[in-house]
Amino acid sequence: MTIARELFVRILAGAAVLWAAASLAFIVLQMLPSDPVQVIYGADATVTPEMRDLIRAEYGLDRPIWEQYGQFVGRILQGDLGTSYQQRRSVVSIIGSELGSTITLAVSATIFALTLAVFASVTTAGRRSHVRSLMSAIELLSISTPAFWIGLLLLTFLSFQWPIFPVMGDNSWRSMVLPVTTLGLAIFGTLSQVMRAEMDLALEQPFALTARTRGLSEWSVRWRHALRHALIPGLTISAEMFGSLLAGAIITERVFGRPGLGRITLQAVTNQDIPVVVGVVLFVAAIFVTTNIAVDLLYRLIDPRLRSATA
Amino acid sequence: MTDLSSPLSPPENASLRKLRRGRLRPGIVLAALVLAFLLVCGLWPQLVAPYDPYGLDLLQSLKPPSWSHIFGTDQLGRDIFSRVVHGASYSLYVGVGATLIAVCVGIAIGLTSGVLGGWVDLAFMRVVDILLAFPSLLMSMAVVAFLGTGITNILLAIAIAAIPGYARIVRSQVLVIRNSGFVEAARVLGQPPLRTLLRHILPNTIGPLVVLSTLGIGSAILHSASLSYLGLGPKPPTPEWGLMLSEGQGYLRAAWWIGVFPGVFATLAIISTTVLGRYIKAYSEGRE
Amino acid sequence: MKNTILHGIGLALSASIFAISGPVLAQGEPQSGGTLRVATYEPLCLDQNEGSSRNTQTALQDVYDRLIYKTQEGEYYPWLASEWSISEDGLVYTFTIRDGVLFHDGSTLDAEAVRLNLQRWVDDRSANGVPVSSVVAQGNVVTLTLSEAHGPLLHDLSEPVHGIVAPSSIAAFSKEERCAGGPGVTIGSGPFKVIARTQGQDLILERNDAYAWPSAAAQHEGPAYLERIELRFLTEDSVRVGAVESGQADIAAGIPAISVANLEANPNLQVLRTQQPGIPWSLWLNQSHAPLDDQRVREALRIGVDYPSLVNAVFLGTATPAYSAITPGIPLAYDAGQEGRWSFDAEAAKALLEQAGWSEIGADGIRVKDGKRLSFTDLTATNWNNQQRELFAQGIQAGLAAIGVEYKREVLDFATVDARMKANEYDLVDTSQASGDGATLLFGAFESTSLWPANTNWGFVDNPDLDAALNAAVASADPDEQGAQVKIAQGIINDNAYLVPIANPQVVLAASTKVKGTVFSSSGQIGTYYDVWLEQ
Amino acid sequence: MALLDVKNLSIRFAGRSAAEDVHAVRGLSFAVEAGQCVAIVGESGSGKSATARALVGLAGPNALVEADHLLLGATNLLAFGPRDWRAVRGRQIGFVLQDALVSLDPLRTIGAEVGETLREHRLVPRTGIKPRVLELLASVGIPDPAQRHDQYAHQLSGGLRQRALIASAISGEPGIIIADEPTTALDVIVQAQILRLLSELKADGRGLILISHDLAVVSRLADHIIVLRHGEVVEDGTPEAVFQRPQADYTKALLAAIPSGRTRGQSLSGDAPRSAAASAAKAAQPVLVASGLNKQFGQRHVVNDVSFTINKGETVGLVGASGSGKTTLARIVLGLERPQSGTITLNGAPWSALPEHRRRPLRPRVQLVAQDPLGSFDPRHRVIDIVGEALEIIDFPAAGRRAEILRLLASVGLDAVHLLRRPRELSGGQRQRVAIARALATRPSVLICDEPVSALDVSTQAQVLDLLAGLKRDLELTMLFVSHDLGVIQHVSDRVLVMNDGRIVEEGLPDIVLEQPRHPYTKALVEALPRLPVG
Repeated sequence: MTIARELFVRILAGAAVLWAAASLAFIVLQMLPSDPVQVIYGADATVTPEMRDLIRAEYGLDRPIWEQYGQFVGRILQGDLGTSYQQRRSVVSIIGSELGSTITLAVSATIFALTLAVFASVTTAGRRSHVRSLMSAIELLSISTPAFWIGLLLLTFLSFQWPIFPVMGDNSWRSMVLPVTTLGLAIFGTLSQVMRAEMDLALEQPFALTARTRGLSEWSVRWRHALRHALIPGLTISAEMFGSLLAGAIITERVFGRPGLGRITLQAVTNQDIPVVVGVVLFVAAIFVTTNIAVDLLYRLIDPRLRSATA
Repeated sequence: MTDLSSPLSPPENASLRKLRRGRLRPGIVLAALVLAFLLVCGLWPQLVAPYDPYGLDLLQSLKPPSWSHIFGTDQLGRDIFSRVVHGASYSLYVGVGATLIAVCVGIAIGLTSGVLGGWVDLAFMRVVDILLAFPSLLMSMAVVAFLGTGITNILLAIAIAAIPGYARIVRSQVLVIRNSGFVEAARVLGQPPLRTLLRHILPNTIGPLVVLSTLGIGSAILHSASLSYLGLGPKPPTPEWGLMLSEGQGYLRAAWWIGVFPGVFATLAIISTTVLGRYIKAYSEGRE
Repeated sequence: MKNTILHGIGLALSASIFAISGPVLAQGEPQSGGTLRVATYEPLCLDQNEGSSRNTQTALQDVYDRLIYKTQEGEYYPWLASEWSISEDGLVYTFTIRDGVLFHDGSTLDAEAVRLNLQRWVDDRSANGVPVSSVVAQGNVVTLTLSEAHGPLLHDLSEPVHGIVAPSSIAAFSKEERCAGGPGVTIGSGPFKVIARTQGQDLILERNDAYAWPSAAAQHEGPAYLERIELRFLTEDSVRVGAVESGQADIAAGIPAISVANLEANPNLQVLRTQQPGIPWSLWLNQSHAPLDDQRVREALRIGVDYPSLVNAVFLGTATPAYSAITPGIPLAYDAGQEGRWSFDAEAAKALLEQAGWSEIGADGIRVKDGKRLSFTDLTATNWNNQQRELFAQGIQAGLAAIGVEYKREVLDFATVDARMKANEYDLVDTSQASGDGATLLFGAFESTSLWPANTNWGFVDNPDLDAALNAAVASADPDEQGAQVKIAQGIINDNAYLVPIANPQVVLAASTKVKGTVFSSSGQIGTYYDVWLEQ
Repeated sequence: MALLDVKNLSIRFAGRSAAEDVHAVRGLSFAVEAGQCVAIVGESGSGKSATARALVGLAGPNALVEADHLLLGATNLLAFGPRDWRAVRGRQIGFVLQDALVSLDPLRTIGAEVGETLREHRLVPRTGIKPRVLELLASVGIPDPAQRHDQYAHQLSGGLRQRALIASAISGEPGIIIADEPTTALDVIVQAQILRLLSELKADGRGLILISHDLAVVSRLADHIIVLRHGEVVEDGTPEAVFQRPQADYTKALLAAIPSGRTRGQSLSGDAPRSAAASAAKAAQPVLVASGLNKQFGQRHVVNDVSFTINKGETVGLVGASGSGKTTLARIVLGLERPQSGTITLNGAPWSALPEHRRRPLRPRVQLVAQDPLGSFDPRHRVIDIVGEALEIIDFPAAGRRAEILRLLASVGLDAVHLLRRPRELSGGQRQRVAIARALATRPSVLICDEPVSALDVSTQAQVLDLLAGLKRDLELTMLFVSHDLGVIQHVSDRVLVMNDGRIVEEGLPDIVLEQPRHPYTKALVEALPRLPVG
């Protein structure tokens, strides 16, 4: 199979996943108990029956369910995710306006976690030292401590008690430090453990011994040989976790009071703003599918064995 | 084909592993003790808790930790220690319950898929792929949005979000076992497939999964705390850790003990299950 | 005491920075310049006529000017209307519009612009129930004619919701665009103009240097002192508190009770607080069905819980026990005579319940009558709730459980609350209502024609005496007469136990001590920033 | 002066206490001269690999290396720090490991791997690296070096990979090459080529240290042989001395344990006295008859028109290089793969043509002893369960099962103490014995042995081969014995099938086929086979 053909198949499969996800979301959200009309009309409003009918017609809520479903899928195909009941803006524009902040956060957190994990695994793989024990302890803590709890502690101490990193004010990198750390730590532990295990394995492989017998320094063996092996699972995990980072942003954004996709998601879930929930769900699923395809392609760059296997 | 192990510098490797295991030991004992304590708290909270977790005592409002209230009191004068102790049962309930459901359903799906193969496998794994496309927290939130908030709904939400992962693991394990030398050996002996399934495939699939699920309990507790924190869990005055932390968030500077102790307990519970789960995993793999 | 060495270094640093920036001016002399950073809630919509909420109004009060200004004490001052008059029968209001007022885009604010705004209010919002029959602009005079007398009209017009939006903006942009707002879209005539808005994050205002038409109540003339205002939207209480404590914000709104003591002890901070005018935080009792159709049960709820002790424990001095349907924040309408009309008496409450037939006690300790448990469902909306109320409700739950009553509070999104109310599936509602106008509030909450789905009479109250008092109050333009009628209404409400008032809330803000010249608005929110200045 | 002079080397791996210390090597002395080869031979655990690593300072962080002296030329290696060692590795001592698939970094190109020494030690300017690497690749006999330069290890054949690895080892022009099992993973023919390449290196004046488990391999190259056992030197001398006049019993046993045509009918392990029973004399009674078998995987014709017969009481050896199709053929015989055409009959009745549910009741008649006994046991089962399961399938009465299991275990040289052991708790030889016991439990008509001794040390291999020979004699076993090892095949077989590229290229009595091969492939195979210079 050529790469192009496989890519095509993957995209097709991804599209199927998204279609199924959309249908699932539609079904689930159809079964929700609250009255969309009141959600649409918002908090302090009094809705007369005439207004209600008008709104139902405007949002297509008066039509049979299959027609609604058809419309729903049709609109998604045109890149239209509907209109928020609450904000009365198009879901696409809401996601668009909130996306930047969350993506910046998630990407920074991924880079942060990946960098830290690379550092941790390169320095501690195959060795037993206090640094390794310390790293293991940090990993264990990062895996076992709820992200909001880490965030609260960081916020309380590093922003409020000792105002080192502001959480509001200028939109500089400094206000990003704590949220990125919080979100990044949530995946750092797993990432680091997997990468180090892989690196431990790579360092025990004969090729590492061969490299050493060529007079390579320990550092070169780690950076030039073992790290590439560790990066393969590292990338898989990062890709898998990128989606969960978008979800993790819900918590981080809430703790730090940041705007973003997570904030509107939580808001939409609590207010049952159905189009937004569906939009976010589809969007995140789409991100997941895309990152997976991207990582598959990236593998080929890193792992020549896969390259020629399908060539 | 011979002597494959020689270039792997076995002496270094083996001793390193031994050393690692040696270092883990006091940690494991500690983890087991913590879990045992939490188990007692979860099953018989009234044995441990000195006060009623819901009992108001407005005269004892906002007392810092002291001998009479070792974790202090909250604004309504409720004993934080007693609340934290009672909170263990919710975390255990969700952690064990959600994992149990997820593992059982995961086994059913993964086994059916792996054993039957063909279009059943294809259909099941497509569905699992779709479900895996959603981050588990988001999926749990969507489920909670549908079922409503509350501890049991959180349990279900976490279970549902965890099922696809387990199903995938079971399926791949089944495939590995099915292609293993000993299943082939059974086939060569003329063993009927159903007996092979029950005698070899099932036990060898479930074993590792049970081990893995101990780790799952920790992450289920973590998830339930997160959902509670987001306000999707049980309602106040339920002494659920995530909820207590969420309520205590505003007190972190004025009355730190209200939020800190539930947080510490949640972290302890998760760490302990993780440490113990890993140990059991290492142990079972070492003995295999 | 909690301040560490590090904190001290931070202060020393900032002090030195300020020392460089200029010679220290004499205390008390307002200084121009500086940026005010406010940690607050996000407004829904930047056109307050389209999407109104307290947050919206607070954020926009300095962007849009109003016809008249009402102080927290209840006095009216000229603003865009240099003078006004009310006809004898209270049906015709005439406003003379001030000359030389310019919108931010340079267009003129004239009588026609005011008429357009008022007409928009009548058309789009049905004038919020005010019986307006016509709005006419002639020369520099705007005339508003009513079909029947409506006393609270002046108050209404003084509210931020009646800020005048530039007709050019209304003509050029859709509802949605004006709601999203931003520079060039959000156009008023106020002392500050919008220069940036990031939804979910912030709203940046900049001084309008052309400003020369403050209200007569203002402390100075000409442009505002502050150069810039940054409103940062932080939803978590603790984050707002932390922001102002650590100097990341100059003012933080919505300070939770627990933080007040710490903030007050901080020498760099001041706590700004005021009584919130309006209806106290209360339980609305739905008497349309059993068991709250029985006054004895309603009274039992009122005395069965030690509300005052809970108020002290939970609100820690940021609220006082309430005994009336109006808070002391509206001095003219508050009936202080209601104070202490009842006191906590669990035994008496039990006795009342037993008289009402709830004598049997079930296995779970909850009273039972005819096989039904004595259980109440309390509804509240997410946006009505806060940390203290959440906690207080747990106290109510414990207190009521002690007299054999089950209490379940459900915090739901507004839409669900609304649906439940329409279906009449609730026993209690808990919330407070903020406004400087007691008559309109009580009319909405207790007048018999204000029943659902038309309005907010959640208790299904239908009492002719109460209706009479409320109608008289609303019709009167005389503040004293209005106040007297509202007091009568408060008495009737307590006589019949239509409401269980719990706490008179305070509005609490924290600010850096450098922030000077703050005022509160007539609705108890932080007022205009026009006179606010930063000590440098 | 010797290139490398080792005097009284000892290597110890520190345990948690002195009592737990592992002495990998004790009192090892030798010297390597230019153009000479020292061979260190031993079974697994003998300390030979630890020695090799210690000579380049890579024995590991918890290894204690001590010696009277350890001289590289005039330099004292014992005084070296990490930086000094790095200067030595690659430049003065080159290192070649077994199986280049894992010894070359799979993620880097051949060029990058071979050029690494040059780059690390800055031996040639950056721009000169590629031409030099191409030169090196050509010098080790890799055709089309320019193309290979940009390929990855997995894209090369085993022989080419090993050559590339050698190119990498000699790139720094070291005076000494240490080759640790350099041919172990290779087929006989490729092995011979690599040994020739190594001897060329020796001829160029380099000193060679060859580490191997295989005395025969070593015999071609070594000028000096050291036999290690449990870290102790048991034999030390010239090849002639070691092979002709071995001093130590261990060496003698080791030599005797090597199977070949000469050893047929004799005991390899020296445990049991052997009768020279000639089973071939009996009248041929066909048990398993294969005719016209074909199997294709995609384009590859893995089994191509194969026919053969196995007679009762006969051991048929199937020999071939890896990839020759012998394993697939064994699987077809076992009924695990279905041939695309052709049939197999068992005792005259159809076998391969049967549908699975009809074949299943007959399966106990055809049993397997696999190469990897560990993988063929359920890790959760104990020996009693493993053997018991086979008895259960043939409905052996439950009451007598335990006794029968004990009897079977006794017949393979195990006893009751092994009953409750799990596979992991057994040694390699014991596992293979259990596998044989299980296979025999159903009293099969044919036993398929698929590389049953390939994973074992020479002495264990000898024991298992002796066991099979004994069982064959006692039970009149009929066997298809699959192996890549000509010596083993020649030792066990009554008749030999030589397989190459899916076809049986030669068939006949072992002595005739393997001593006077007619087919070119067989000829090449036999020529390449390293032989002991024993009389």
